[in-house]
Amino acid sequence: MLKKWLVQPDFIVERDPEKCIQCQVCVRQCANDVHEYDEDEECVFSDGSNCVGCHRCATLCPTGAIQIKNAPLEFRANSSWTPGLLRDAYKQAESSGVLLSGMGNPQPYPIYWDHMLLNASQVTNPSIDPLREPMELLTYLGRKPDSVASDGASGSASLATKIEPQLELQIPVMFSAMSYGSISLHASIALARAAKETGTFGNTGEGGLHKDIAPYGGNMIVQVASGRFGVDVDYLNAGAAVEIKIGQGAKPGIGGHLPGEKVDAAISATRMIPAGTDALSPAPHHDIYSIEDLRQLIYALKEATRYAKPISVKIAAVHNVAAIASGIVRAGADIVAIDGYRGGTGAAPTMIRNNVGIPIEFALAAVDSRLREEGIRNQASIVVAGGFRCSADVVKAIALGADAVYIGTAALVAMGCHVCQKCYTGKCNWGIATQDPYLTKRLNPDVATRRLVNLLKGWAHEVKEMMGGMGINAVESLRGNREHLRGVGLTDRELSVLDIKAAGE
Amino acid sequence: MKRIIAREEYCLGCRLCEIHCLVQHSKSKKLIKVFRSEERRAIVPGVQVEQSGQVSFAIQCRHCDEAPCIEACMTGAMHRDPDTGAVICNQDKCVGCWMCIMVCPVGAIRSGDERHVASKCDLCMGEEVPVCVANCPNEAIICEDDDE
Amino acid sequence: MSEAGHRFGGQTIIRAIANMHERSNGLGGGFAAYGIYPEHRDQYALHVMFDDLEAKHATESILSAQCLVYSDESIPIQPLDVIKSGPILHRYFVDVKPEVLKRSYDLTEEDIIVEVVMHINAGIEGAFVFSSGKNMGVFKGVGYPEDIGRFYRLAEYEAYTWTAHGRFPTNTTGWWGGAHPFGILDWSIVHNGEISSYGINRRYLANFGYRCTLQTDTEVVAYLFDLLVRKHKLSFEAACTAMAPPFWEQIQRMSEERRETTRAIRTVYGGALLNGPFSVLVGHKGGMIGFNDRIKLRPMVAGRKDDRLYIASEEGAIREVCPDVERIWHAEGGVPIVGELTNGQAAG
Amino acid sequence: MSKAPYTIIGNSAAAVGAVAGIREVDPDGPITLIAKEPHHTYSRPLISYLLGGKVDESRMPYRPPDFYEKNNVRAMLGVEVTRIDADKRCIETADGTSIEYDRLLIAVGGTPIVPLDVTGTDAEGVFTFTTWDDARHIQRYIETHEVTRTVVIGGGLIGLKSVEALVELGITTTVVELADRILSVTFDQTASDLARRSLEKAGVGVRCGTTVERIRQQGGKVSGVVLRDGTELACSMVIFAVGVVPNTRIVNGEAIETDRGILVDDCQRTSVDGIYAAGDVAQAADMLSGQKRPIPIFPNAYRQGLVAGNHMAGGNRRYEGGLAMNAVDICGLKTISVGVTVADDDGYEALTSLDEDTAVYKKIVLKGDRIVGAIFVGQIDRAGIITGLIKNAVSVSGFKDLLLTEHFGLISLPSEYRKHVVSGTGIEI
Repeated sequence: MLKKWLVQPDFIVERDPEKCIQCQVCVRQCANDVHEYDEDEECVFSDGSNCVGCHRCATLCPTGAIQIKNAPLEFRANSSWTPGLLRDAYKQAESSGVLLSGMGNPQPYPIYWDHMLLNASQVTNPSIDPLREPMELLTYLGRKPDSVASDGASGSASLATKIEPQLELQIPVMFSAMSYGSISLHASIALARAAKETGTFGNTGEGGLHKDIAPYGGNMIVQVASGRFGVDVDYLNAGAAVEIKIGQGAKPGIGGHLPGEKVDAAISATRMIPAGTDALSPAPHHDIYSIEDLRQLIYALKEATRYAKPISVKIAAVHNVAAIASGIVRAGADIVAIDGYRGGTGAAPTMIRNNVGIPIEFALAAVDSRLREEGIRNQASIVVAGGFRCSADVVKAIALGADAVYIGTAALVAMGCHVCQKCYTGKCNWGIATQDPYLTKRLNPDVATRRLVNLLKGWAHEVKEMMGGMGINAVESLRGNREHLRGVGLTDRELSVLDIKAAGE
Repeated sequence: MKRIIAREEYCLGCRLCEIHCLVQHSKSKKLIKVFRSEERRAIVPGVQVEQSGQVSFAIQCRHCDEAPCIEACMTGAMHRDPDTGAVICNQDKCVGCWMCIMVCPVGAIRSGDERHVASKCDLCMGEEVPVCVANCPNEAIICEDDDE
Repeated sequence: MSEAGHRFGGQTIIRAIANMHERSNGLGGGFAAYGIYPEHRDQYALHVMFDDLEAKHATESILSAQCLVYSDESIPIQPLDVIKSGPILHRYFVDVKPEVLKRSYDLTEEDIIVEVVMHINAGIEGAFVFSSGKNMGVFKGVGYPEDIGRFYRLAEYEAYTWTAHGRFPTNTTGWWGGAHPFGILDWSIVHNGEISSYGINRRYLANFGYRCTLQTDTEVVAYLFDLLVRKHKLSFEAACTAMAPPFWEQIQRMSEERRETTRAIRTVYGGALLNGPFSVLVGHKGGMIGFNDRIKLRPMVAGRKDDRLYIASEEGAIREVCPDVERIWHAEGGVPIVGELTNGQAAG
Repeated sequence: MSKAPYTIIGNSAAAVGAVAGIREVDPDGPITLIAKEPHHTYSRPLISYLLGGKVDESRMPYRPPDFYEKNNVRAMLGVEVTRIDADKRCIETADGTSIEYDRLLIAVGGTPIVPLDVTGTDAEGVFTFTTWDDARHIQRYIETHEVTRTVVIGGGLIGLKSVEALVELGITTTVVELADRILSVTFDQTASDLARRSLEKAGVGVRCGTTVERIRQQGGKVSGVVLRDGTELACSMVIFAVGVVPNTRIVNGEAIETDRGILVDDCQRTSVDGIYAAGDVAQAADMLSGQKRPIPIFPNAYRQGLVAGNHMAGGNRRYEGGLAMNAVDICGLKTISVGVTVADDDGYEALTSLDEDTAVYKKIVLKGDRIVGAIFVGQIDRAGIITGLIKNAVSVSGFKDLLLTEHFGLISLPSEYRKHVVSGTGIEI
């Protein structure tokens, strides 16, 4: 039997000898030992077989001498046995293990955002210039009553009606749950700071609340997941809201696993687990085997936080999502967070990531419509996650019925992530998905914070421009306003699930 | 005056600062050209990255308020620029006696092999910010102006 | 309107609206008049338009099932050659059957009337109830408003509140039912402009069982008033705050109590916010309210003389019928102009 | 008869340092500076480069031409001070004028030694080598007498720098050193062997462990020397470079306490009120031993001058003590030596590394966990870090074994010391 490793490299590294000055920046930056300096030859050599395509070397190369290319080695064309499947089979034949991947589902399923187009005003009502007129993105997340009792006389509603605690967002975009542990402390700090600076919220994920992030608690949603890592009453009260994580779009029905070698002193302290032990989040919450158990947990958390903080419940977008969401709202959740199958992760079994769940567009449309049919849409806010790439996606999601969106990958990309999907190796060359001190220091929180803030500000400007174009100057008039969406290239069935008209209608 | 501050907690050890410093102090200031030419050997970067294991940082002249190199310089080549307050070595005056190297506690002054004169950071006079600061990909070298 | 409740003939409003002829294109005109059926003041006056007798029969069977029909007649008209052949126009004076009321626990008499109207409008092909209030009536059709006024012989009616509208349709083609005012119970809505939040307003109302069948903004505004004022018991001011709220930064600058209440209204009624340019004239048995979108993208002028309150798109329309008007002012964005019967009802 | 609050005798490193020191405290109080030499302040160490033709006279000035007026200094150049009258607080010059002073700094430097037991030193072509004029005279003599062979007596710093200059001029030179090795004061055997090799490679003859007994003359001019061991070396010029002694002559017979030099405290004050001394003439404390001894090197001179001037004007600088150190380039061989370079008694420990082929030699001398001295030959970059460790008496116990490694640097130092340096605050020297 052939001993040789059957998997051929994904990439080749091309070095332009005309440009290379042998400065070895690439050598120093690659954690995968792709580049090597040969003292005798006084020359840098590259071996693409370890290259993950993260572009760290190419980005830092002062002369642009490096190009990373897909390995041209081609298999005989076969629509069934694609190169990816062949490689997976070879790998598995070597290792017998479960195939792992990072980030979100990369498969070529349709992206429905790209099949929805936005509206704009012409003649019959004026578009609004956000640079001249107020344009309001302020969003409140949380349970709202159906009506406010009015004392009639003064013409102002008396506060007989007590509005439950709300999260106030300056921009309807939040950072989705990314735990300290799955990403570096620098990355976590940058997210928290950026959230504070832009008036939105970050999310601890199941990583607990590190002492350096505690100061930003007012802009953090603290998560309670099946492992209960880092959870105590102080933790619950340190955040602005509490999120119960039931599922995650990248791996619905699957738990989490942070390998022991990543659990250093700081992480063990933050997660409240022994250093060096694997952090295993069970697939289910072992105190939630049905909806009424969820209700108990929701109210337990409300009690623990003196009813002062909204409780969110996050689920993966699965087939029956609308009914599940309705149950969650009726169980007392103030926010329902739905994570589509394109949502990212630090590590997931490839088969799960690529084959489980449904598109967030459908999940959102179904949930919003369902809650409205049941007349309980006011009782909870809908936050959607999973593959939001740009401000237009955000506008479309809000028009479809979302109160706000979570971005994960987009935020990481803002910090430098090149979506190489190797998060699970812990060798992130960009210092994001790693705990290796040599790599983590590559992410300067000051720089990362600035980049995140810039991204959100840029998106906010674009959202305002698009709203202005529709003649809308307050985000609540966009929310659920499907009149401003038209479908292109969609079947009648898809249109009816999304409950939008086709372009031209 | 301008002060360059190294933040070792963010230094990548990529040494881009050294490369750009070298280019900045070359005649052509063209990166590839400089590295291809012999000129390269004649230039001693004013910034140098020190690395040991996972710790690294870029260090260049501190432009000390009380600069021992100026006191030790017998030719007057090493002087404080009256406008910027930077400690500058006038290489036309320097005869390479190495007194400055002997007394610099930072080890920021170096003796060129090609040219027999002391080389050190000149804060990239004329530039908005020193090139090592401008080109640090991680802001591990920052420039602070401490005149209040 | 006359806040004192003095009723006056339809000639005045016809002259006023004729003055603004240029604002409409002949594809829709209409009027609402309050206090015109004193002899039927306790019955709901349903004005219905039928495409054919079949629809009429279907409608009457529903009516007789749910209501006591005291009397019915075809609405008197004056045929004009400028008014092209329209639907059968008929009116019924009805009341909800006591047993029906008993059968449907929590529903009020008005809820049932609304249900009946919704049922007919949504359920019966070719039948449309365009007026359903007590002691008031909506009169509308395809044509210029002044012609519609003569067609319905409004000079012969006397009301303490008159509203009128000339249409220039953009969303739906001009048809009789689509003309303004839009009426539900004693609400009558006259509206100019286009509401860019229509999509969400419609879905918001759906949460509370309102089915918008006309695709018109006017319908949405009418239902919102019905929901906020009749069902949620909000004051007109509060209702207008919900529909055209101040900006958050203005709210920030308010006194604490006002800030909290305004924030509460805006937070809770986000789906009721009417975005985009509009001017709305709402008629109801107690008076009338005029208000603008919050950034005042549409014109609205008001004037007063003695007990009379005038609200129009153009000052000229007011001066036409009241040359010596005492006070003239422009409505502020989002701030309602409220006219109320001083003693709550028509005089005499 | 004029009166100046500040009076300085001398015009070299210490004097210039003093001007700077005074100006730190007193921006414009008039200063009188009196110097025997007629030149604008110049750099004495440069004379060897001048002689060797590496620099021309235009590069001699140590400070810009406007230095005196910018600092409101009245410079009396070419004026010799003959006497100091401490009681009257005035000084007398050769031409009889007397100048009152309020504060006086004596910075007259040292005088070259010419051993008395050598005969024939009166011959033409015998020189010492400490001043600009010395350099000029030697230059002229070489030109006029077509000198091709010289003997330099003294293998110390000045000696070797003059040798280097003569080599530059293509003159065959032999250096004669009484001690068993050249640079015996600052170098250990290994270092001076490397230096010797470098000299010999340049064609210089080196004779150690012996000295000149007699200078032969022909027609009153140097024709050769006879060494103690009898060997004769033909030459037409002899340079005495056996060292300098503090020039205390000026205070002889005064109340001012002297030892080998004028004794001063850590404010550079002499035993007499109002009179200060700095530079090669002074005998100040040694940083390491604490003992007072003359350390006639440039940086110390400037520093002492700075302290003296500052204190004369009412400042409160203190002299932290001198540290013997030298940087010298011997025919292209870079060398630096600091502090104690020979671990003679067992209280010391020496770390060394030597590469014969590349002539790279490093030596660190420790006392306990502190560095007290070092030698660098061939590779000198970053030697100052060691100097800093000596001056700041930093314990090296934590990183002792890194001291000699190739990549030794700040990074090898304790992080608090490193941060102190790197963070930009600079460090007190």
